[in-house]
Amino acid sequence: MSVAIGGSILSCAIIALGISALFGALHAVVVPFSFPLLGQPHFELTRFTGFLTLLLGVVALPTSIYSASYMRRYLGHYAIGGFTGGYLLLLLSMVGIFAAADVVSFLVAWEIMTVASCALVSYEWRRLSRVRAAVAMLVMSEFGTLAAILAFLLAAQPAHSLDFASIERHAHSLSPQAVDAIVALSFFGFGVKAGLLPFNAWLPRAHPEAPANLSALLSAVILNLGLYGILLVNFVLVPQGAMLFGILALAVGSLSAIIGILYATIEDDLKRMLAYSSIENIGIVVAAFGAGGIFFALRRFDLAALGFGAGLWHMLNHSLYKSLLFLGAGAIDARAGTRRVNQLGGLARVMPVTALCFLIGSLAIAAVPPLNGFASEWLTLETLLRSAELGPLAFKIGFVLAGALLALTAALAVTCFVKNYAMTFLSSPRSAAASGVRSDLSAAAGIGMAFLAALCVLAGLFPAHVAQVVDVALPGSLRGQLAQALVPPFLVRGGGGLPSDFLRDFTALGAGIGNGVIPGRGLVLLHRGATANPVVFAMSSTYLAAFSLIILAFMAIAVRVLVRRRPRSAHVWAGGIEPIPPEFEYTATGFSNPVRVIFDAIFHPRTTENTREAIDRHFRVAITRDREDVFVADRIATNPPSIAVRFAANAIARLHHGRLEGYVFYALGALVVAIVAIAL
Amino acid sequence: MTIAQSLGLNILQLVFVVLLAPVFSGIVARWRENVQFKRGPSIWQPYRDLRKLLSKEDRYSESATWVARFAPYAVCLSPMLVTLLIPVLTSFPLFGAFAGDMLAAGFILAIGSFFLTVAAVDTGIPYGAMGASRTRMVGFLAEPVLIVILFAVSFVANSTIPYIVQQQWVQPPAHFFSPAHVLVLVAFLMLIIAETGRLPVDNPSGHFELAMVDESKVLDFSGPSYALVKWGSSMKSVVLYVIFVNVLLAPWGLAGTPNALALGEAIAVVFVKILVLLALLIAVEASLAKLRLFRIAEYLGAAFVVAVTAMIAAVLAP
Amino acid sequence: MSNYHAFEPEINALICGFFVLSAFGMVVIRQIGACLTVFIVQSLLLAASAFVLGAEPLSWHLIAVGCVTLLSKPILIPYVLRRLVPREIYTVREISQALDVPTSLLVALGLALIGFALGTRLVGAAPLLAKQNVIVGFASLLIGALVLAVRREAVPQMLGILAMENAAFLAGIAIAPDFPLIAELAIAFDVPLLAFIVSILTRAVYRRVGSTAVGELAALREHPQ
Amino acid sequence: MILFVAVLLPVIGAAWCALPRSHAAAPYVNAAAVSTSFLLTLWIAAHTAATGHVVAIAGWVSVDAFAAILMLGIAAVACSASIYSIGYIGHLHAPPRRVRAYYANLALFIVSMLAISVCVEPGLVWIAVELTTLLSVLLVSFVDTREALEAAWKYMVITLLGATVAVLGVLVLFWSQHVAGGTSFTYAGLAADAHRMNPILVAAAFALLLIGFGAKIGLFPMHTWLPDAHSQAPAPVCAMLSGVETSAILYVLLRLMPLFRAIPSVHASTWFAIFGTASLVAAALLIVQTHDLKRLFAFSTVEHMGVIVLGASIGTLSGNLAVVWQILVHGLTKSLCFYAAGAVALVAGTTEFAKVRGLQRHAPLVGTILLVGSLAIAGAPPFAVFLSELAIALAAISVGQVWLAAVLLAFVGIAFAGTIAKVAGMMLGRENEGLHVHPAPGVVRGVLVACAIPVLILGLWIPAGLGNLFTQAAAQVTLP
Repeated sequence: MSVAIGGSILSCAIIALGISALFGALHAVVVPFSFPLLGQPHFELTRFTGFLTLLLGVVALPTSIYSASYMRRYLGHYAIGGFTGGYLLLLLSMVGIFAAADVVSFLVAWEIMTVASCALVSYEWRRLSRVRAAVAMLVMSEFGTLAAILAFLLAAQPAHSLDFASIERHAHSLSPQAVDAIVALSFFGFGVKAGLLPFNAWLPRAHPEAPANLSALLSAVILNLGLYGILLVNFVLVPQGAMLFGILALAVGSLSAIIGILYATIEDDLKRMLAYSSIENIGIVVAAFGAGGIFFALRRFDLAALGFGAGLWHMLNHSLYKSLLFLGAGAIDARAGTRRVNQLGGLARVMPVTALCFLIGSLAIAAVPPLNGFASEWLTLETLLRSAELGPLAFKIGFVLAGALLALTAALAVTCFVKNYAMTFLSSPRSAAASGVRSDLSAAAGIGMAFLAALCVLAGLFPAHVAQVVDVALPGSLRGQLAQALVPPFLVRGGGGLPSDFLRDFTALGAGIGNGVIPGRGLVLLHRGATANPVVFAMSSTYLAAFSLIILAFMAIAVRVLVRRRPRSAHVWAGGIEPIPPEFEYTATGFSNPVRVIFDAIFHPRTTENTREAIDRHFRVAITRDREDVFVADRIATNPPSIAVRFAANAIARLHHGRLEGYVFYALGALVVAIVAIAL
Repeated sequence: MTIAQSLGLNILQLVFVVLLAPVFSGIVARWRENVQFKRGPSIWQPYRDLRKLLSKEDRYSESATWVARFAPYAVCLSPMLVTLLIPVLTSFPLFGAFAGDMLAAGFILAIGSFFLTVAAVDTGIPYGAMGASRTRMVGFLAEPVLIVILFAVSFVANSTIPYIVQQQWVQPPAHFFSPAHVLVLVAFLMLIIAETGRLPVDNPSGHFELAMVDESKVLDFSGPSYALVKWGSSMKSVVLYVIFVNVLLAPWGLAGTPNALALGEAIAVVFVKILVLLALLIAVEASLAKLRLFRIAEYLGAAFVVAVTAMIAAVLAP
Repeated sequence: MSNYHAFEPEINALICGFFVLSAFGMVVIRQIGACLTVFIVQSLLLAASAFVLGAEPLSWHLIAVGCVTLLSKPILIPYVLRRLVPREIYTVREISQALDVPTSLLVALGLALIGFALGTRLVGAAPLLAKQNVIVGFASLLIGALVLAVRREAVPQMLGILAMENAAFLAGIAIAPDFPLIAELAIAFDVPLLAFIVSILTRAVYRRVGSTAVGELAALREHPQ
Repeated sequence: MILFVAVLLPVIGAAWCALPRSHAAAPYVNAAAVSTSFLLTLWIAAHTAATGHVVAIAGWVSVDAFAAILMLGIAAVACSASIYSIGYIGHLHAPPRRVRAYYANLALFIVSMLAISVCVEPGLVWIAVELTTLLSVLLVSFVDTREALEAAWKYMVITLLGATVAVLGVLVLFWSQHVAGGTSFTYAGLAADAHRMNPILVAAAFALLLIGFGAKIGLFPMHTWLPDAHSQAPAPVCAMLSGVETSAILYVLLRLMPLFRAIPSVHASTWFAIFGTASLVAAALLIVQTHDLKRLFAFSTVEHMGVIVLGASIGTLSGNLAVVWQILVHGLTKSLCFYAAGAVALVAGTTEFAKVRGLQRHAPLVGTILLVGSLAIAGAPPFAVFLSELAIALAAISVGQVWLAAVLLAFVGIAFAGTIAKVAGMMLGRENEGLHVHPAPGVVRGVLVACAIPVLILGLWIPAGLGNLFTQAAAQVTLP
């Protein structure tokens, strides 16, 4: 299929590009034409953007492969060629965004990306809901872009140039107010694309409506673009706004995380749940950036590296597992024809590959060690714990509250994915749609998902190596700081300059195991402290995994030895009813009900009561209560302005009543006003 | 100290926890009956139960997948992993000490929880899913309390490595009575009560399915699987007790050098410390009634407030 | 000659007085035919003012403007209107008004005051022979605009536009007596073209709608929810 | 001489229509004449770029850089409109007499607009402006429905009201120069004499011209006729009205800006900012709620005029550069939009949003071009309008008017939202039942594609000569 072949080739090229940039092999490219009025476009991949490009390629490759199976469902209904074109354009434009080295090329690539992604979201254009979602996405993105444009222009003012390099050079002469405005505008502007509160109402609408392979890209990469924009302005171009940025990011990030996961937990639609969960993960990333920003502003660069590193790392992990989960959800959708968890169930037996991959994704996203989500989420929380080293009380309390929110988020994420994995794949089918599923998607889909699942596992098992890659990617002065602060060079010959007594202690603890065999600095993530507490925090999921394997093997042997009788299977007992009917099963809605009850104040649902009456409308037969959860971002940020605009529009439209005398009066009035005000 | 010594001691720790976990469950069960002026079962009863269960056959529901079979192992795995990280007997770090800190321990405990709750749904009975849902509710409400406690600890000890916290936390010993310390202890105690499914959060000896939290998940487990689940949950309790007594409450009496005498002494001291803690728990349990399901949120909310207060006290401490 | 010198401003002032009166007349008169007559009178007044101003000192520009005006407005325009606009229109007894007459008169008075104020200020700023023309021109321009607003009938609206044009020219002959002739000629050519086009349009409206009450046409509008 | 040829060449088309039985060939004759005129305009523009100006009669008729750009825009749109008319008017099955009248009128209308660009004497310019109205009224009412007549009438009344106010403005301007002793009544001459003129007189002239021409430009609150006329006229006429006529009048105001700005007490920039903002805000809001595609594009014209006026209020060289650029690209883009809207009308029989759905199915080309045009006009990159608006915002910020830039971006955003939401709904979705769809004529489709190309290219690349013209033009309307 064209999508798969074209996409795979392009993704491989992107991966190659990303790797060569990440390791410093690429230089500036100036395109030989100029934008009218606005200067020469530059393209350049730095290590930082190379990392993001690599990530894009790594996600796009399996997604493209997967498409070979997935896109079959559209054959004969929609033009595959159109999808291919949009898909390739989308990938290219994203590379363009990363590579852009001036405002205009950035914006042009950005907008191509936006339009292409919206076009692809509305790929099934006969469904009006898709079109609406795409339009909502486009419109909100546009407003975000406009805010970002304003931020860029403000930032470019002292430089008199739209070139990133010169903006960066002249940023120090910005006034404090301008810096504050730039931070706020770029944060909320790019925050729209990144899916941050309060302007992310489009996200849970658009992501589920897209074809699954696109949803994967949307959540796994396009949200990263928003984050890239935020970092670009607030960290690379105008670093002196770090304090405000940090505070904003910490607050908004942790709130986004908790709100995202709350809605994800109660959501019934599998893909929409994943979309909400993307809000959550991006929130965690941004909270980590926020911590980094505050540390940066307080000139604690080692800790800032931890914060930004944790953020980038979580971004990487999120891209991997979220694309995996979306692909899985797409496979379910393609096979069962529904994405509603309440109607699924028991798919693990008929879709084993999808089930396994989805489980790995769920474990990863729920931050269960030793998978990849754990490492970055752990590091994020550890970074927040480093507020111990901050002076002012307000910061400490802020960090604690953010930490508490993130902890709640992490725990709710476990709940959410327990529910979704279990209710989708386990137990028995809850509807005809689910029981009609016979097989997995074809091999290409399996390969795509397995690729990502393998990456999730590998990235989880070797966190110290991933940390070193992330370290290379850190922008600006932070490069090198993360590895310095986090991965002591245990495996480097001669201990890489670690104090000898420290090294001696840790050699006994196995930190040096693998010396000479395993490349890199070490296998343990370890933040060193002062003499009184030589280690502030430490973790090694490599070791944890090794311990787990040994313990599990030991247990398996022990049980084998101790237990004589072989296991047997039997019917489930349910008060004597056999077989157990679908309506006896606990529903997904029921599973997440505690969340719904406890956080009712946040969901603030609209409930409508319908009374069914019989016999001359005298006897109530039944009361049904419909509950509609309006996303909180809709309630607070999207609806009020749109209502206000509509109101104003209607008020102005009333001026257009069609009667000429009125129109003449307007003109006459304007004339009188102009005469009186200008000439008299 | 050599790698072999360090590894050996670590395994010893593991053996200590694995083997003694059931006896603590037995002691709790007996003491709970005792305070109600009943005789209660033998403290060795859990071992007998385990033996009986291990000799029975394993039965799974027809709909169950490999997850249901794997879950009991996962339930045992998490506390065992945590055991490797924490100071059970020695005050110096062992082989596994830096494979994870207290925060990581929280995540590690989620392995068992994740698989057990998933498996509860996998069995196909409605009670399983119900119990899973409720367990997760307690789980996610407890998590913020844990992290705030870690913040408080971190503000004082500036580390989350249990071995280092243990050395820094109550230093000098007069700090035992500092408000931060006391409040952290209270919050952590409330957390242990919630996490180990004791009154007022859950009634471990209840038999009414609709009111169960923890037990209804495992209704459909049988034989060796059930044995592993039981064992695993008692190990989890012990791990939490150990963290409480060895790291937070009274970080004294552990072996300072790797010799047999010191270790023996440490075993005894730790055993006694846990017994004291159990007595405390029984006292709490005996004086409270079970909360309604959604009141648990209020209980853990209270724990959260205590933890936050502890954290503020820690920040304000001179 | 010297006699004329003394009379000239007086005569011009009288013409201007009648001019503004005719402008008011356009606002209040209810018959289309009478409107046309008032317009013709107004155009004649404009021409007269041009002749008076052009006589001393002798300005061929102004004489020419007067002649062109005399030719196009009182003669050509009525001719075009009579030829192209259906005769039935003139039989309409009363024109429907958007505002009732007393109110329109009050509004016209207000506009006239603003026009007077502007004219006076401008005249005060730059020395000028025929101050009255400027003042009256501005006032009549605004009143002419009011005619457009209050009249809902095609022909009177067109006459309103032409009245505005007259007003502009009344001021123009005073402030720009040597305005390039080619421009003035072209402007004079514009006016019959205007009348021609408007008449065609009026006829089309009459044919399609059945009346020339253009004020009743209000189908094109926004629909606020 | 070449100027006269270029401007008057379309008259051939009109003359041809005067012949009996000429209706069959009239479209082609007209298209050929206008195209030739366009080619000549290209030559004129190239010559101007090289030498700075082309003079026919000094002080009356000549072309400099800004005029060349305007002329280029007018001729380009006129050319495409003439060709488009072949397909569009041919499809309406009008009686031969009306067809002849249409082409005659169209040709004269084009001449009058070209005249605006080549005249430099404000009196002549005013005549040309008046003629554009008079010659386009009957084009607006071409379809001869009740609504079209209503639109034409409103258009005529309000713009003639404006023109009459403007003539007084021109006269006062002349007076003020005359009093100050200046003799050269041209754009350049006025600017040169500015410092000697009486501020009060200039202020009065400014007020009269702003309102008078503002009515024709479609500035709020004189814009009320614009959606009516632009929704009822045939698509090629709409393209010319919206695309170049409005901005041609605006050009006149911009040429006078050096004069007005030279006198601080006039506060010309402030008033431009006020009227620009008001138009932008009102139009953006109206776009959100409108129910008809052509009305939407008409409001979009009001919005863009607002943006240009707002941009002109900045007054710096870079601001004016952006404004000049915006004038040209708006013309090209907006005409494309109206061609697409006309194609929709041909294909679906209506342009109401509620009645048209799922165009993508029946007329993918029309649907796609419509979407491209809408994106382009709404200001999405990589189309040219985006860059010019960005440049205006940049210029505003560079003189410290951050709020102006913020308002600009915010309401451009609202307009974008309204446009895209409505157009996407029209293009996508399941098609309406009972919608009879006809294929669009080949000429129409050809013009759509051909017009989409420059819209895209100009967003990415600008020929050196054109760039040169822009710089010169901006300098001409900027105070030194």
